[in-house]
Amino acid sequence: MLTVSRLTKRFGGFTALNEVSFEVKEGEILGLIGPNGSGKTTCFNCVSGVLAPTAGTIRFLGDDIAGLTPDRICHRGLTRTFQIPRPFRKLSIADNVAVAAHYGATERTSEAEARRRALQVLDLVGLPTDSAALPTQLGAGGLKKLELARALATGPKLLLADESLGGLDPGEMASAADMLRRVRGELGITIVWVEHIMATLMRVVDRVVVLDHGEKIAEGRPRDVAEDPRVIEAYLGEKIVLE
Amino acid sequence: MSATPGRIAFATVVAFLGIAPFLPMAGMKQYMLHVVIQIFIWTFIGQAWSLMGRFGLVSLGHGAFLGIGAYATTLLWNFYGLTPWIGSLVAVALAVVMAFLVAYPCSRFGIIGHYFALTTLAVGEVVRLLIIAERDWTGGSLGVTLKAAGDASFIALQYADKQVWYYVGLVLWLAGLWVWARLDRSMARAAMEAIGEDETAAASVGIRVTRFKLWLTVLSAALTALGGVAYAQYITYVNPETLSGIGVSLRIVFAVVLGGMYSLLGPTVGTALTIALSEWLRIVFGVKFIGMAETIYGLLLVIFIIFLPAGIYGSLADLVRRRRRPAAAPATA
Amino acid sequence: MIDPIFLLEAAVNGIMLGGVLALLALGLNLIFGVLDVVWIAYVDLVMVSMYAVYFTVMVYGWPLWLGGLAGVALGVVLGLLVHVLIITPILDSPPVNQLLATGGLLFFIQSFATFLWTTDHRSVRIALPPLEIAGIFVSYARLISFVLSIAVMIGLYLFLTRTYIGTAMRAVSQDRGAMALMGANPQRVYLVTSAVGGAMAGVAAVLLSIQYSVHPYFGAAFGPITFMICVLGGLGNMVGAFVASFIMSEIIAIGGVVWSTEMGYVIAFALFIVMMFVRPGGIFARRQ
Amino acid sequence: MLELRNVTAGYGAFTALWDVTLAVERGEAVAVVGPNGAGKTTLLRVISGVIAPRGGDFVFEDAPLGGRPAHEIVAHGIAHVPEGRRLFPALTVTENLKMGAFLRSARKDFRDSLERVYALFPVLAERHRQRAGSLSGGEQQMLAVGRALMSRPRLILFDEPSMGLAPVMVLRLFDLIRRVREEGYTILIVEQNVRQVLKLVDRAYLLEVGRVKMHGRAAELSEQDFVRKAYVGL
Amino acid sequence: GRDAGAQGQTIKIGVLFDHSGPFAAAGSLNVWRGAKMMIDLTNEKGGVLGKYKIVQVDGDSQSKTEAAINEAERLLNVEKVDILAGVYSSAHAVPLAEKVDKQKKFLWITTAIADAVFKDRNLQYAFRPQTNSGLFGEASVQYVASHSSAKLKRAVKELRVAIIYEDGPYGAGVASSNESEAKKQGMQITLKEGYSAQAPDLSSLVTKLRAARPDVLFHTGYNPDIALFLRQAKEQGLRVKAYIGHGAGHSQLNKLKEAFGNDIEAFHTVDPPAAQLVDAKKLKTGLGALTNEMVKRYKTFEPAMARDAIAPHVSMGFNNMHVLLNDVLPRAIQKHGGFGPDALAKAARETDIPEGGTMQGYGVKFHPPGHAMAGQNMRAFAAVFQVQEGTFKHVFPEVIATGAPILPLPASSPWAAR
Ligand SMILES: Nc1ncnc2c1ncn2[C@@H]1O[C@H](COP(=O)(O)OP(=O)(O)OP(=O)(O)O)[C@@H](O)[C@H]1O
Ligand SMILES: Nc1ncnc2c1ncn2[C@@H]1O[C@H](COP(=O)(O)OP(=O)(O)OP(=O)(O)O)[C@@H](O)[C@H]1O
Ligand SMILES: [Mg+2]
Ligand SMILES: [Mg+2]
Repeated sequence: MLTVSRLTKRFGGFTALNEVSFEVKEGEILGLIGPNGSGKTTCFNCVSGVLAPTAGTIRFLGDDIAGLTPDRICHRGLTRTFQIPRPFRKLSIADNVAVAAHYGATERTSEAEARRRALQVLDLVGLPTDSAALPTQLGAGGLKKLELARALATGPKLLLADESLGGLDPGEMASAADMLRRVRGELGITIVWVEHIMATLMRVVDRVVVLDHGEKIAEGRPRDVAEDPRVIEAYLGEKIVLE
Repeated sequence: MSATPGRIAFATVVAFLGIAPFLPMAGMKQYMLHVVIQIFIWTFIGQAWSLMGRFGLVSLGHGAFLGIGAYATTLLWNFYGLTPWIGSLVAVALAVVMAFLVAYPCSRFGIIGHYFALTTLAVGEVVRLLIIAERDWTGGSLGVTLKAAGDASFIALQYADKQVWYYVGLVLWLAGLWVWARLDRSMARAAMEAIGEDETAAASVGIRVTRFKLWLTVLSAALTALGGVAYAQYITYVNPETLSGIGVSLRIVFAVVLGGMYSLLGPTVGTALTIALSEWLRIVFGVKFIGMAETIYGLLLVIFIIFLPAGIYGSLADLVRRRRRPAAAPATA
Repeated sequence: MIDPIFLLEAAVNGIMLGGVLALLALGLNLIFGVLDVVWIAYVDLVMVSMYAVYFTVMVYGWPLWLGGLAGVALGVVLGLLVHVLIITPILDSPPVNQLLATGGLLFFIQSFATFLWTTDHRSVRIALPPLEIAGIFVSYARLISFVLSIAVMIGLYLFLTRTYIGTAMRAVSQDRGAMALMGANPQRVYLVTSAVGGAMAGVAAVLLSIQYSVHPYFGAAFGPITFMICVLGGLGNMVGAFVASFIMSEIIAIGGVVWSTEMGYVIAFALFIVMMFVRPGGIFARRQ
Repeated sequence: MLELRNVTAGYGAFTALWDVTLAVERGEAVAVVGPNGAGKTTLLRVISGVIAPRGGDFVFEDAPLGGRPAHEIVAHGIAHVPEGRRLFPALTVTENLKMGAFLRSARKDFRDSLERVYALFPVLAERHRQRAGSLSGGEQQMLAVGRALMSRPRLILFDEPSMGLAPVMVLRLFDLIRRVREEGYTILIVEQNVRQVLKLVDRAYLLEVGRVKMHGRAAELSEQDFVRKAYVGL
Repeated sequence: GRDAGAQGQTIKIGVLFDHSGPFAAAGSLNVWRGAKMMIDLTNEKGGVLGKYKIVQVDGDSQSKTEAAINEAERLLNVEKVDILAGVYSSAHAVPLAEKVDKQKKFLWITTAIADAVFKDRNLQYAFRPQTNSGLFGEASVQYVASHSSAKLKRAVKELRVAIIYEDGPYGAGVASSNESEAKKQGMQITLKEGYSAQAPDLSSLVTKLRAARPDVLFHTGYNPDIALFLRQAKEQGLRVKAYIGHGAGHSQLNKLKEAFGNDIEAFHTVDPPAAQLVDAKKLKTGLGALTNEMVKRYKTFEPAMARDAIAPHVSMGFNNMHVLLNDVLPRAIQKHGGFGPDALAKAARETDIPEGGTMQGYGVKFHPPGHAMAGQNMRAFAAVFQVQEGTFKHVFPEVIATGAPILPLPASSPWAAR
């Protein structure tokens, strides 16, 4: 569904991504992990159109989308969340989601329909559906959920989730992981997921891609990757046990 | 569900509409009429400006559109005898082209905030300087007078009778209110708010940032140009100083912000107040204390903006709202 | 068509004019950069300080250097006053409000100056001889302000990058709350900024006094161009503003000789617009 | 060293903390845990002076600090690593660290502190001229911790410092906090990574909907069935 | 105010000038003072025809066109003045004349000189006893031409002249008549250029002028720009044989002196004659005494000013108001039955004051309706003044000359060509 090949991104003299290639298959949850600064967010930025890649191609559903603007890419069915939440602070929580539902959908929905969808999504991620509350009243966890809700409201085929669980308490985390699974299962949305919380991530994803210093160092099933010595050294720090 | 600010505003407008058509007949003084007409026209222009301003697209160059509107119709009439009814279409078209030229690169390259304000300020200055430099056509800083077409002419849209202009102004004002309200109630408002806050995030949820900003700028510019046409036809004289450049641009912004750009009646209240205030102060002080009238005017502007940050109307509306629903005031962390 | 020596002279004059503009732009840009507020009335504060120089020197007969000091001192006081009375209450308001509050101040200063001192033009009369080098005439007064503005700019640069309070001035503009967590009182940092900005206005006033007569509408002549220089150089970017001053002044000077004074400005402003599109963050901004 | 008695605080009409009583002894490490929205961040904000408490007493080293502004509280020796890092994005890494040492008392040791921070986080030394805003999320977190250390505080407040860090970095971070602790700093830490943090600290408080639900020695607390299920379980 | 008994006995005159803004100091205030002095004087004598008291209602145009228009509206429609008089700036006069005429109200322009105010507009109710800008530009060029070969040692056809002006209607108007007259005389125009009165820098203009090497420089400007220009010209070594200014800023002698001291010796300005400089013997009897009255009264405003240094603007206000109050108004009342706009306009059209009939020396007769300049005084002329020993002297035309011209600029002048 998404094919990234030889993706390179430079900032001035610094190479944040160096010829990274990977593929996302329809219906899977792909984990994208790597140490801090390894280029995960940069990769999301390039794929979602926030940054123009320096080189390489990005094919989504058969078309090359490298260099398109984020809104175009969104309309094709690819959305992302932001690692550091970027809510629209002046809009109510419900409007944050409704506006995404209205303008982000591949096919333009009516405003009333968009609002209805927004409520469904809010319900799905577990945010209050009280329409007047502002995002400023949300804590760190709430903001993460709002990010996710906004992305889901656009009705994507592929979701790039950047640290959606960071900052959630263990209880919330469990339910959020569960929710991601449901998103894939019930809504049929393919997911690329960046997360540092291995215990959760490794149990949910089908495959993992590991970046380090802008290069892909490993790819495969979670169990195999978790045992890869390069990954342990660069990223995990210790051997983790996946039950 | 009784007295929300929206309802109060609506009721006020309706009440005013009830009496508005009869006001001039009650023997309103010519001078009063003159002031009220100006309030109508400048409010319309202010409303046009606030369409952009309230979403963080603070333009300090609306004088450019105003000038284009006013000069285009005037020159077309003077040189080619083209009726302002068609001339104003040309004027609007020109303003739209100009708006496009400014807005496209601005939104494409993400020029926002102070940069947008000051870029548009430069645009306004360039238009003013060009009007002056092209003095063979435009009369330079001397300005041009509309070629007279008798006391009342529909073709030339010239009426010596101020009552006619009163109704024209009233219609314009209502049209401005309508456009404002239309936009305010649509989802487009939410989209624009989103863009105003965070363009990247807005684009990432599928909002067409460039297109939205273009569309809004073009709409605002077109209406402003129309306002310029109306003003020129009423005053029958255009000059670069009153219709272009920084001075007039700031004056528009002032009026709107003073009234409150986030509310329906804000621009009206602000424009009426600034015009009435400056007229009143000038009359009170006359030539007794030179400079005092403007001093007080400036001082009042500063004080209003400091103590009523949401504008006069906006702050009042907030007050009503807060009384009704003592909600959590957003804390600054 | 025009003798190259005159073009050269125009270029030299452009550099000198740039010195004047740089001086104005630096102070404004400092405040821009730190407080994130556009002091629309900045050049009008300069005007008030120029009156101080005029009155002390011409009316009370102080020596120029003492009058100059008085001008700078008044600049500092005005900067502080503007900050405490106008900016502090609206620090959290939307930018347009801040823009307009100082815009109202502009009306106020202009008219109050008219009220106090009438619209007469007043000049500090000092006789500086013309300076001729190889057929090129250079104005002494401008040479002085050019040299001084470079000195002030270097001083400012060192202040902003080397000292704690200078760095804090840049930091506080980005996150006021976080700066408080560093143990800095943001209010105090703002006050220092406004005082330094005011002092810059004072220095500019002194140097302008020996070149121009002062009147209540003095600000209108220098205001717009000063803003544009700040933006062209990148808001808050000191070096950028400095270079932008010279770019603008060269265009005005050379454009003025080759075409006309007016066209010089049109070209400068047009270039400004084009540059905004090419380099929205100012000439020295890193494209992201 | 730090003592809060019946502190109440909130935002506008909303009350986020009710009657919180809490104490931290010199040299101790104390954790505050609890679900999202429990008021943990609010608690730290009250201590560092970002928001003023509505009621109750707040004493640090015998000085009553309740309601003092943030910059004064820092001068008393409390540093705060805030939630969401709050770096100065346009300043370089070094300049951010310099601002950490803004206090007059910290300036004279600037060089020394800088070296220590760079030793702890070599990445920061590598990127010392890069603008903080363009650092990766994890790098930013390191910088935020480093910056707080620069003021040479006696009490450090950490608000979810491990958020967004790679596992290897989380290990190092807890390691680092342990070392910081051993150097004699007193630590109050808010964390979601309950399992790790309970290994690190002496005592812990469990906060729920603005109230202290439970507190005790870390080891005892992690034994509690209830805590175990909700927060350590994963 | 009016008291009930004297209802019909008062005439309300709206006096519209710039009391604030840049025009105030450039002459507007001085004209207002002149006008006010004349109104006061008339009232002290019992009013027009000894019984109609004048009520003066002031308006402040603030040097802004829209303020001028609003003030005019207010004076005409709220204050209900019978006559609107004044208007300093041509930029204001152009739209005002049209608007007031449309409302069929009487407008008496004392100062603004641009041709454009009347040209091809066939106004019925607007009149201007004052010279028009065309005459300004012509007077100065003719003056230079008449002394070219004798004093400047150049044949007229070889004389190199440059024309610079502020680009407003005033400067542009004078400059274009400078140009056409210079062409007519066959002079070589090496440069003609406008600039904005608010330009912060004129050094490139100076450089261009130096490249153009003119013998004579014609300049029209307000005040700050003149000071700036002269200062930069001095520092950048611009040297000419003669420097001729045209009214406005160039006529404010004390302001120029404040900035340049005695360096301005032998400078010129062009303006309607200043009454106090005109030889009273050449005028109708009695006018000399009136001039003395003006000078005496002006002392209350500027006690220290020398008689000859008083700006011609004072005379414009004083004299033109005199014509209105002592010629037009009495005739309107006596012959046309009142002081309504129509009576006033009729009376104005009948005005026929011969040369030497006003304190400023010129006569008054207005171009009739249908004429390209209908409403303009066809007998007005402009005088060339020169600064001699610190005060103004008339040097042109010969009839009113009170001093011999000093040409070329004396070597002591920093702008003098060697
Ligand atoms: N705009 C930019 N300019 C310069 N360097 C940048 C920019 N954006 C990112 N970088 C650098 O690129 C590298 C990769 O950053 P990125 O944000 O993609 O990391 P990441 O893998 O998401 O890390 P984390 O897990 O910490 O979020 C980092 O070293 C960062 O400093
Ligand atoms: N600025 C604010 N304005 C209004 N309410 C706020 C604000 N900040 C926090 N709150 C509210 O206060 C309560 C406590 O928030 P706080 O941030 O202290 O929780 P937390 O325990 O730190 O949560 P998290 O684990 O998500 O960081 C929450 O219900 C939140 O909605
Ligand atoms: Mg990242
Ligand atoms: Mg928190």
